[in-house]
Amino acid sequence: MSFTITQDGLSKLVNEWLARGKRVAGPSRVKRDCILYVPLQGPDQLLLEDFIRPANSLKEFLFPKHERLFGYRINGNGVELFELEPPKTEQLLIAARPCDAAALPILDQVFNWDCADEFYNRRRQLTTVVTLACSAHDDACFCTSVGLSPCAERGSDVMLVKLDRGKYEVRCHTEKGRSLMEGRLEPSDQVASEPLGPEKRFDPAEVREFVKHNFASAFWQSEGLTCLGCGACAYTCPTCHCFDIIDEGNANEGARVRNWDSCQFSMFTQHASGHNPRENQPARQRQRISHKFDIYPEKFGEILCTGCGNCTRNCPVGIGALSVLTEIGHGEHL
Amino acid sequence: MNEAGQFEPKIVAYVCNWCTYLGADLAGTTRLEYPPNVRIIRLPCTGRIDFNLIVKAFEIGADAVLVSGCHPGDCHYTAGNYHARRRWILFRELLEALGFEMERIHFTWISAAEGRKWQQVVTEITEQTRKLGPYKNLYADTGNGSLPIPEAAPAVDQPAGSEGSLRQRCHQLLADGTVKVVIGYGTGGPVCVTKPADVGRLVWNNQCSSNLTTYLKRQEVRKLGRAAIVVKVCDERALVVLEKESQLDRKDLHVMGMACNGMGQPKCATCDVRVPRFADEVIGEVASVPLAGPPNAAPRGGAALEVLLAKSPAERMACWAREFERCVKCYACRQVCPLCYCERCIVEKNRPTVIDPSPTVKGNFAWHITRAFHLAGRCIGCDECTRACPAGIDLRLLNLSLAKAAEEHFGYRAGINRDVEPLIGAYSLQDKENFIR
Amino acid sequence: MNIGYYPGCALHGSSDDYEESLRACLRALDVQLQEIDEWICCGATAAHALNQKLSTALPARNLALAERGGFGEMLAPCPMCSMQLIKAQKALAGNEGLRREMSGIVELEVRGTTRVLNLIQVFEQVGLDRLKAALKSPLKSLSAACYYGCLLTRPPDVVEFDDCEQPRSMEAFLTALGAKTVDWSYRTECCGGGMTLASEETVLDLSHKILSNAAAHGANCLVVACPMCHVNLDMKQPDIERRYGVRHGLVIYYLSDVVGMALGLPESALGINRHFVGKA
Amino acid sequence: MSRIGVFICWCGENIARTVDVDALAQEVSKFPGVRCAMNYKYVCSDPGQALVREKIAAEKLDAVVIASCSPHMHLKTFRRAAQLAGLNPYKVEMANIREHCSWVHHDRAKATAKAASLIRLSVEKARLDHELQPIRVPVTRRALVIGGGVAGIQAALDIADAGYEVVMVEREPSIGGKMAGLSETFPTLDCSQCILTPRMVEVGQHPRIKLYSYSEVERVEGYIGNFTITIRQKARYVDISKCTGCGDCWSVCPLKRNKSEFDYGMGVRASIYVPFPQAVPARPVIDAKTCAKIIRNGCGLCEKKCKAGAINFQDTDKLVEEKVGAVVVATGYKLYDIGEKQDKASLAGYGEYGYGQYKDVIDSLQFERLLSASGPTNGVLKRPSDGAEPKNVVFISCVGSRDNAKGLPYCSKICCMYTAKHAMLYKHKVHDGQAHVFYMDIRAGGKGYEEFVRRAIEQDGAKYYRGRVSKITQEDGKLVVRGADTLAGVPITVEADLVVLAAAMRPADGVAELAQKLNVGYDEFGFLLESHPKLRPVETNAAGVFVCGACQAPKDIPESVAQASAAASKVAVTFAADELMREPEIAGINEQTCVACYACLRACPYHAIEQAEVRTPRGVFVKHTARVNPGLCMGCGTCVAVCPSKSADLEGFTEQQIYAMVESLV
Repeated sequence: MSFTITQDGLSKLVNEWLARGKRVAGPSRVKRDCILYVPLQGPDQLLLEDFIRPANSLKEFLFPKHERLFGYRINGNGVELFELEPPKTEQLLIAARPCDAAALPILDQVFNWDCADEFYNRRRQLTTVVTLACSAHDDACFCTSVGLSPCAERGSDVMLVKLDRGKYEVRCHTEKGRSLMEGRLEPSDQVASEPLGPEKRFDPAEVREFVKHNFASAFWQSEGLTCLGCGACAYTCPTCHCFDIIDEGNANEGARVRNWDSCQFSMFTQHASGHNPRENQPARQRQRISHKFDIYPEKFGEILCTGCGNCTRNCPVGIGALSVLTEIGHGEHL
Repeated sequence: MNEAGQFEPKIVAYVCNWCTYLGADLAGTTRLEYPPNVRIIRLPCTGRIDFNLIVKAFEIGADAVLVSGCHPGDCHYTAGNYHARRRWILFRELLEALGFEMERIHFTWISAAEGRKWQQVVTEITEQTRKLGPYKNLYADTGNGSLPIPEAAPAVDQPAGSEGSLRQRCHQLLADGTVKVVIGYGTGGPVCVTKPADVGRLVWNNQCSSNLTTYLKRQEVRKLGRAAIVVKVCDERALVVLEKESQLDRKDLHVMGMACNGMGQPKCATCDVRVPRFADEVIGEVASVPLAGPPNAAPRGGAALEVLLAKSPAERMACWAREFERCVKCYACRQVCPLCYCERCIVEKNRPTVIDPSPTVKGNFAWHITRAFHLAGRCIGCDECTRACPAGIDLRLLNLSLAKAAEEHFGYRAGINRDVEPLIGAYSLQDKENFIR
Repeated sequence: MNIGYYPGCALHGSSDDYEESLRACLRALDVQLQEIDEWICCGATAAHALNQKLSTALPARNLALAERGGFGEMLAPCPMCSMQLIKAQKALAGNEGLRREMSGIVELEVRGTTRVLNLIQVFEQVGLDRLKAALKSPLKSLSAACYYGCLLTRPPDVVEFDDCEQPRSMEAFLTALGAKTVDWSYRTECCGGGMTLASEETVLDLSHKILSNAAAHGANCLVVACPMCHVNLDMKQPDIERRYGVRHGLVIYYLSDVVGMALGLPESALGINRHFVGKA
Repeated sequence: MSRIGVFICWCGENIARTVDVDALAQEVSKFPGVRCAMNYKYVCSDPGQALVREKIAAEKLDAVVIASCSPHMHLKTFRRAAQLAGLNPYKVEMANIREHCSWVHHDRAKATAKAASLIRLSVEKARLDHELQPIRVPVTRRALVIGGGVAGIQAALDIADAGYEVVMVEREPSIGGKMAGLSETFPTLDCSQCILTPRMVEVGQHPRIKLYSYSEVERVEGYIGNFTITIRQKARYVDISKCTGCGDCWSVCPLKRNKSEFDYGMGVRASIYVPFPQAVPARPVIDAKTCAKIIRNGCGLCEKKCKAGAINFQDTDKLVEEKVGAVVVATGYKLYDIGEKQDKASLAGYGEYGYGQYKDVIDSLQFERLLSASGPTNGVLKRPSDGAEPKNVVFISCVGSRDNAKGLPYCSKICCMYTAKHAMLYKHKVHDGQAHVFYMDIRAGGKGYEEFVRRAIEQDGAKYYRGRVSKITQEDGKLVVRGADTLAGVPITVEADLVVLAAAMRPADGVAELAQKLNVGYDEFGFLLESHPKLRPVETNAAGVFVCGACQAPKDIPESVAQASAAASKVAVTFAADELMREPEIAGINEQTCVACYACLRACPYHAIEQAEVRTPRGVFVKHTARVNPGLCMGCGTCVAVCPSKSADLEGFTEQQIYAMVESLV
């Protein structure tokens, strides 16, 4: 015994939300060869099947790439600061991948551990996440290696699991999820079979052990050699959350803003003196892996990776975390 | 808006100190009245006025921009205006491709004796802009925007045996110490091979579309010592540009030219160079499979650029606004580009902030305009920027619009001729100026 | 080699010896001349004196015919014809509006793509090397004054051929074929041209000066590449003798005559026997 | 925050009539960074300036904005005023609210609003003004003069007499130039050599002039005040320090039939020769192209004969370096090649005149040699073909000059005068001869010039025909010159014994290459470009490089000499102080961020940017970089515009200032 919803039911849900002026975001084909999570104009833009996952992640709906924190006005010889209104639009993230949803509890910790980020938390409260369990995976996927699976529940309010084409089993995990789905479900005899995930590729504990003790290893030199230092991996990663804060404005007024940043950029750790503690790309690569599998777990008790594989797929030179991690796992570094 | 609610255009004028500024002085001395909408920014010479300033003027809400300097031959600094003219010729083409309203961008030569011309120009521009109304469409997605998608060439197999010969030669080069590292293609991505035993990691197949010359700018790779680099002919053009710009000494490099039958990319559809011409050695022979494109086809954008340019300016602007909306400023486009080799990119400069670093539509336009124009007369059309973009932004069309302009106006193709001076930084008295009043 | 051929009125009339000569000579050199179908008058002096449009339309029609025949190049042995044709061809090639207008007038599409050559240029295409290779009887006895006349090199910006005032291209051929050439002053002077009928005195005076200067510089013959020059210098020699009391007795050869002779063709095949002044 | 004082000028009624200066001062005082704002009737007046000075002191102002007229009018005035008050003069900005506002707008409200906006721009700029110090460049007080013709001689002597050392470089074996080969000079008919030779000797003997004859400028490095010149001393095969000039060598040389360059082929010389008897230095040179010893190791008679042992057949070119602070270019002219062969595609010859074909068709410099008492014929007029005395001579002027068809549209300026001189001198030598002159116009502007031409016509009976010559033919030993007399409307034929062609003047060979070394511009004909045709006629755009004589444009001897003295005085001005002061508003490169693509170097109109290296204090190479030479930069900012990383910037108009100004317009 289960509850199901059809594609039409989902479309109706999307239409209703949009009609009420709320935001709905989900996977959509923005052009040939490019599928992204984007705000939807209508249910027909929603893409549910026949692809692995979007090239970006869900984080931009909670932690946008650009956010104004407060405003300022130059007034004579003084400066006047003013608060900005917090977000207030409810949003539905639909057909999200479990590996994206699993990143949200991680981000919750990051934006609340020392001070509570008002804008983030407000958005989080206004957000309902409907995931769609993965029915396919590719060579870049490795959720099973980091303790997740194609139908991992973490971060989902509701999870959809495919039954037939256009029909989904609905599993509500939270109250938010249940109220969203209320009156939309049909009981059914069908129960979806658990989809198969990718084979396990490495053990995070081994990786952690390795990075702890091999800070100066030549392994990093050879691994990082072909990295070009762009931010494609970090910016499409569901869990990477570094940001930069600057003031942006004209001669009369402006705002303090927060923009995404990436530890792969050469300027990321550049000191005003000109000294750069991570002075080359291998050091920056090492930092990314260390942070995800050692430094972050040290502080928060869990790894900073959901195995989505976006870093591999989006890397212009085919590096990504996975190849590094599997090499560590295989002991190729020794 | 004025008190009566009537629209008052804001016009920013960048003028040179020696001709147009004095021309405006003369208009004052002779009491020639004109509308008070123009704000003059005095600069020493039109040679100083770069395109970022024009972009910035629109960003701060100018409804029209006027750029004016000395007539040809009159430049106080002998040639600043010629350099400026050449840049404007190209920049206008980029703005056209982006869908700027060109009737808001004016170029004039006004001498110190032409007070009346200054009066006329300012009056006319003010009235014209008043009729156009505020520049609402700047960076606006007014709907209907979708960029044309270029067609790729059919994939063709690479010459048989090339891979083996490549590995063999690289083994030799590494073993006899000719080079310390081979920068080549591997399975899944580029590899740097430093030991003869590892040459098996090198591959040559029809997945080798990326341009490895970008590694020549990487300090980490440079430190390894003298390099052999695997290039296709189209990539080789980047080496020509880099050499012209003093970024490499060909003596320090061993160039392995690969005979290439095409990689099935859009760029391969218009490829007219297939066999390396100045590589140190060539591996493989090109099959006699005819090219998808015509022989000697210029690097025109093909159908996609034509389709884009056939749209209305508002539609073009909408297309790009929609594309740039997705840009997250990960700078993959910059990092993969073999010709973006600045150690500190202009976008990282913050005194002053020429380009807003924020990934807003404004900041993204400023970035992509700058990136494209910095490649004017330099881009060799490897399309790596487009391939690398995780947001699927088709940057190639901007590059192509400039490549087309360079060829049409100056008969110039980047990286084709080792003896020709770079396009920017040179000028000709014959550069056309039919757009300059 | 296969090129178009525009004889013009002279080569089918008073100067058919020129046609005979150049056809024989070029045949020997493997150059096939294909006469343009339905060619008409080039307009000569008369057309441009009367009507600008007519002076373009007449050659335009001929150019259109040549284009219809698919000829990229066309020989016009008479310098007046070639000059008129080149002038029209250049005007047409550079002016879309004119092309449209002329195509209407001549009732045939004309684009101005056919290149018009004079006889010397055809020999240049054959090339000195090939001529030397085909040389059978070197022209040792000739001491030639090469005479270009007024039109072959003029107007220089129209015909763009050789140095306008001191041409040397014919000398190059003659030297290669074993003849001596003289350095003289009247290479590009006027022979009187079309004044033969209107003012014979002028023609006699000018031709006499040319012949005298050639003789004074040691020439025993003149070589020309223009039918009109040939008529004045050859046919008028008895009249000159009557008027000035000087018997020049200089043989006037067409360029094709001397080339043909060097190739071993008999004088009769070249029409030399039909000249008025024979060998002294 | 800055402490900027804004002074709004009424300019009497000029500004105050249209702009509400009180309201303006009120508004301006609220601008960020403005410490005080006030208005005054005439800020440029003494009390106005006193007010500015007083406020600078009282309010501790760190920058000043004067809202008044155009900076072209009074910026210097106010900078001086600020300096008097102890404020760096480069911390003064002006807002042009008169020419650009009150004079061109009538609506008081709109004009006042615009004035506020213009002042805001200037305040933004002033906030970011740097304190600048004028650039001081040390000066080597020594000059290089290139070319030892009459202009170079004059310039060298003037500079040397002013007390500075001079290095003179002359390409030929002797100085003297074209003038040394002339017979007499117009309009006085004094003997050219009589007036020039003493000046040549003076150069040769002047204690402050170092003469490099038979030498050329190989390389030029540096900038105003600090040039390093590499000079190529061509192999002379004669050690002039040993040579006494006795003449034994050239009298013994068996090869005496070489065409003399000095006589333009009208005379002959030996293979070891002094170009002309009065040469300076009066030392021979061996012509390596004809000398039997050098060509095939034969002869060697001169070496045997030379008592001083000065002959050295192993001589080679030598490079020497000289440091100078200024350069005078006086490379002079050559005549246009009249024949068919031209050295430039844009030029065409005159086949119809038979120059090069008929021996008796010569150019004007050749005729000068035939007239000259020290010439190959010792001043007896004999025509080249057979040595006969020509009884009819035709002179044709404007051969090349003013002829668009030949590619030289300009007037050569001296031909009318020397042709009249030629006609006159000819008549003085051949009393029963007749001179015929074909001319287009007679241009005889100058003191005594018109009278001179009239004398040629009226006293010496030269026949002047206004018309061109169409053809020269040779018949019966005569040159038949056919032309037109357009005043009479008839064709003319003259049977001449000699034809003299007044060929156009062109810059000497190699001037373009020299100009490139010196970074001096030149026009399409190769004449060097002066900085400004009226106000800076001897300066060039390369600071410290001056021009004089016919290398700049066709000119006659008096003009060349006057210009040479002008150039010399400019050199003296340059040398007047120990250091040169240059405006500090020039470009600079951030060497930290420069990636050495050298786009700036290629674009710089002044070649002021050079390739340089960054090294650690211990000398370890770090990177390549572009670097601005402050001695050459003129501050146009073209480098900034082409710099992709904006590592270049321009003082006085910095990137930060420009963007701050634009952003204030929001």
